[in-house]
Amino acid sequence: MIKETSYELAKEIPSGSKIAIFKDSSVPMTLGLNMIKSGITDLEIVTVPTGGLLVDLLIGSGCVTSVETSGVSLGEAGPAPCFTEAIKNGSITIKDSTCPAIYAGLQASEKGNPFMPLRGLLGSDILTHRNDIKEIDNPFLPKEKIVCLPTIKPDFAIFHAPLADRDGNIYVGIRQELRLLAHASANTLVTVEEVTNLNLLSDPKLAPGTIPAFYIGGVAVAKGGAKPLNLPHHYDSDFQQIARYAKLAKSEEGISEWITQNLIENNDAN
Amino acid sequence: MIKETSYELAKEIPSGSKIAIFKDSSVPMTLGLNMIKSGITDLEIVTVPTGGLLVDLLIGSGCVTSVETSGVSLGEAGPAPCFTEAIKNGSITIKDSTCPAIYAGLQASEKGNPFMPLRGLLGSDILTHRNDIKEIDNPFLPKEKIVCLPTIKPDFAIFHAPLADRDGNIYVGIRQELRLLAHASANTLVTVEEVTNLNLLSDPKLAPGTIPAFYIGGVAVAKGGAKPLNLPHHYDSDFQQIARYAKLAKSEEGISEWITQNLIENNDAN
Amino acid sequence: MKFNSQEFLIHTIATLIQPSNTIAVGVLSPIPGSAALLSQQLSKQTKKKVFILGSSNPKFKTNHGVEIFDLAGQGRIDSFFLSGGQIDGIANINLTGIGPYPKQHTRWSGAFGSAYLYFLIPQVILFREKHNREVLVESVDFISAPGSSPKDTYRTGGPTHLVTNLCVFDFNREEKQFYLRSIHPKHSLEEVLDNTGFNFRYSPNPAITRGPSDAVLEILRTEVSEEISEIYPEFAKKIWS
Amino acid sequence: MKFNSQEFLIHTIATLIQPSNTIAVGVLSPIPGSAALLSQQLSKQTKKKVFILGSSNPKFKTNHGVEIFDLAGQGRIDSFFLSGGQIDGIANINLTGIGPYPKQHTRWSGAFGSAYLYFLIPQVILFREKHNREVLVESVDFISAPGSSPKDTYRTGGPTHLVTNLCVFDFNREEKQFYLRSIHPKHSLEEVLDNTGFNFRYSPNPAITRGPSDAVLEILRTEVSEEISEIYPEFAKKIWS
Repeated sequence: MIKETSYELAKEIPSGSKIAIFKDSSVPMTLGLNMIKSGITDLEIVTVPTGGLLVDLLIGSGCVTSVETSGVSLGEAGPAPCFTEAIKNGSITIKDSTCPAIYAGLQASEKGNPFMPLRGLLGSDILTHRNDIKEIDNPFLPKEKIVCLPTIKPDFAIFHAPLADRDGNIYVGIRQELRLLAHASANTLVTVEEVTNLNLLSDPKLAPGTIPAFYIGGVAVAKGGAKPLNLPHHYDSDFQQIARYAKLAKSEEGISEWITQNLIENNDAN
Repeated sequence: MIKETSYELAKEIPSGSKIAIFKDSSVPMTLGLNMIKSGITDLEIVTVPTGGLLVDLLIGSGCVTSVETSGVSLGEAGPAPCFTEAIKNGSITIKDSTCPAIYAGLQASEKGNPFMPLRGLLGSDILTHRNDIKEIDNPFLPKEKIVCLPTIKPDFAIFHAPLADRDGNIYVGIRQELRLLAHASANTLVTVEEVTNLNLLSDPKLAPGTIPAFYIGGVAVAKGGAKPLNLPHHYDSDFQQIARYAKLAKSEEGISEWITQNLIENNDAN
Repeated sequence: MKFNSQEFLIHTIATLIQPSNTIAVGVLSPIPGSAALLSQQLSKQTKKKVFILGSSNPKFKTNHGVEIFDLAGQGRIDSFFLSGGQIDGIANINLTGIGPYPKQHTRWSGAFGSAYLYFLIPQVILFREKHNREVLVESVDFISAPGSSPKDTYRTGGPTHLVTNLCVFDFNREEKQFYLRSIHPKHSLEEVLDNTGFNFRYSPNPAITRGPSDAVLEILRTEVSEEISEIYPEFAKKIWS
Repeated sequence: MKFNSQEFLIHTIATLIQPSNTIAVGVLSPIPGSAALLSQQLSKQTKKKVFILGSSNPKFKTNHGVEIFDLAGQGRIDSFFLSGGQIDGIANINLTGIGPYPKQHTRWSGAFGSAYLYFLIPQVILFREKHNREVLVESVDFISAPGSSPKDTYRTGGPTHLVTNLCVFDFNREEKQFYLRSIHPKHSLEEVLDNTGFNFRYSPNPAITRGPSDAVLEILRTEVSEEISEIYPEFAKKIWS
């Protein structure tokens, strides 16, 4: 269950996998950098529900064939350069969505349901371009059209969390979205700041914020594993480093430079 | 927000309300006894997903017109006498269901969805007798019939929890189902063992198990408010008392005797 | 070593679920619960997972009441147990009651999760200690959950066995029929035939259900009984004290 | 007292949402966020609730990323804010991009929650500081979220106002048309007409948007600026230091 390094964990993910990445505060940057190092390709990314630095980096490194997303940006550091460029030149397939539709697709998977109905979306051009979303008559109000979203079942959910125990239980605290990711995905790989000897489920105060090991396929320690993004109560985002990425990511050499530097820094921390 | 007594809280609920009651460990017995004392009638009960002592007691006290449930029993103490009798003599309307269907109806309400699809149920006589459940063609696999459950939106969720704070935030720990009840219901009334001066949402260890006051319409302290049922980490079920109920509940006088005794005991504890 | 009838049934069920990796147990099911825990103890190296509804031990508990149903929907549960006030020859079960619905003259508690889990868990073992013609009927009065479904119904699960105080049946899903697998020691084919209200297939010389070995009994009476007494204290007291 | 343009816009928006009890604010929206907090401070006795996406302060945060959408679906949110790379005369918004889809020559981040929240929150205020003909167009190139819907669409929400650096529009949902409500001080009707790519209704002598009183500025610069500097530190620094 507990791997020696993030690189070992990264190698568990085959090329071509469908990967769910949560939007913030739990972004597995070290794991992502090691996925790039492992030479992974053809990833289908689902952003939950939006994406940022890691998604852009994976696109810029040529690891991605499609992105299902409600939006990708670098937040205060501006547009996501590789995402934007990849759409312009058609090198990735974009499946535009809206936040609750991505959650609904994952919730359908969590329930083992073939679809989930959702209000909204009707009359939007998102719907026009998504042939995989169906419109049906609301069976309880036949004149109302309602959208049905297909199940989203990722092969892997990947995220970074503060703490795991030896059994592979993962403490996520108030980030209950990560529980949804683990339930909805076939497998879940997690990096953590540290591993504790106590059992997280046995402590009544920690249990409500803990995802049981049953859902977890592998864990590795990655100190600072979300850097340069933030991990609440541990470290803040490094705006300078993200802004630097935004600049460098405009060229292939720039991305390589940024990856090399951050891969060394993040792996060296462990 | 914080009421003086459980009786005051009970009076917030009008006759004819649709009430959601969770199956165990958080059953608001003191509140329920005070609802009976207040003379409430015509309740529509939704058991989440099954029911026990409190549901049987409300039926036996003539407060209930209908029950939507996956099952009502007194657990190890045997069948629920008033529930069984009320079905036999037709004094309540029974809406038989199955556990995940009740959860699905509440989850539809939580999302503001008009319905929720669910596998299973087809070919069951439950479906035969529930005209409010629809069968549709799975829009993603047209030859498959799939059941759509109507939204269940209770007027009130009621439960007992270990702790509230002055703002009305409620600590429920691992009982995350209670969060669903609060989200799905128009209003939520809660009794608690005690009220703390610290803010439950401000403590990162308690926040993951806390329901924000935003969803809560009223709180009252009721020490031992789940007795004779259990509240984990506080007190165990009193099997003798439940077995005594099972015996007494066979007559109207018996129920009155049991209610009077428990109402006094539970209210006196506060 | 000698063993009592509960220990015998626990071992019988544990044998049937031995290949499963994830086993869920419903409320108030001490014998299936003990069987699941025994099966876990007997294959420690493969790390079986057991969920027991109603347990407050975090080892066996889910985080949310809906989680066990979601897990079944996700295909993550291999084995489960159901019972019935009535069980019929095509494995329909009745947990609801007898007589014209809804004012049934005999009313049980209700379907619980059966109308969902019976469809989605690959191995559902029907278990009812009381083997007689009132329980094992030709045709149930109310189908709380059907034993089989038409081809166009999404169904990844269903009945595989029926275990009673007299015998073990296999259920053949293609033929929609029970086959007598084995008769418990000290009982006879005649007794089974006399007490079963539905038709089933059998050989004239049926196998005898094997009892637990001394090694298994040892594990049952130490590790398993300790775990069980936390979850079902009354049951554990009755059997092992 | 003097005030800067951000303070003016914060006050303008706060005035529009004053009747609301529950206000949600999207990510990276410091001016609407400040307006929501100001509105909360101005009606302390009514206990307004403000949700700010992306805030880590439990006071403003939801428990789960999906919760804000569920809250909207439940009808528990009164007011919300949206923007657009393009906004057109029938209040359609484009957050996606310009040019033939999918290989758009101008690509923005994406629709975020707009294609849902625009349908379900009763008061959605469109806010875009940059008022010109590139932003306020006759017809958007891509409808990320439509400003109105046919009668048979379930829609409990939609646009009520559009606030820019020049003026405030009301949106009339029946007529599907913007009405000029007021022009900000130092700006003219001519300027608004010149810079707006869609037709709208107006009176020849439009009202002038009222600025914040000294009392309001005081609250804005003390209580609100303190709360805002926790959530949007860069913004607070820029405006109030």
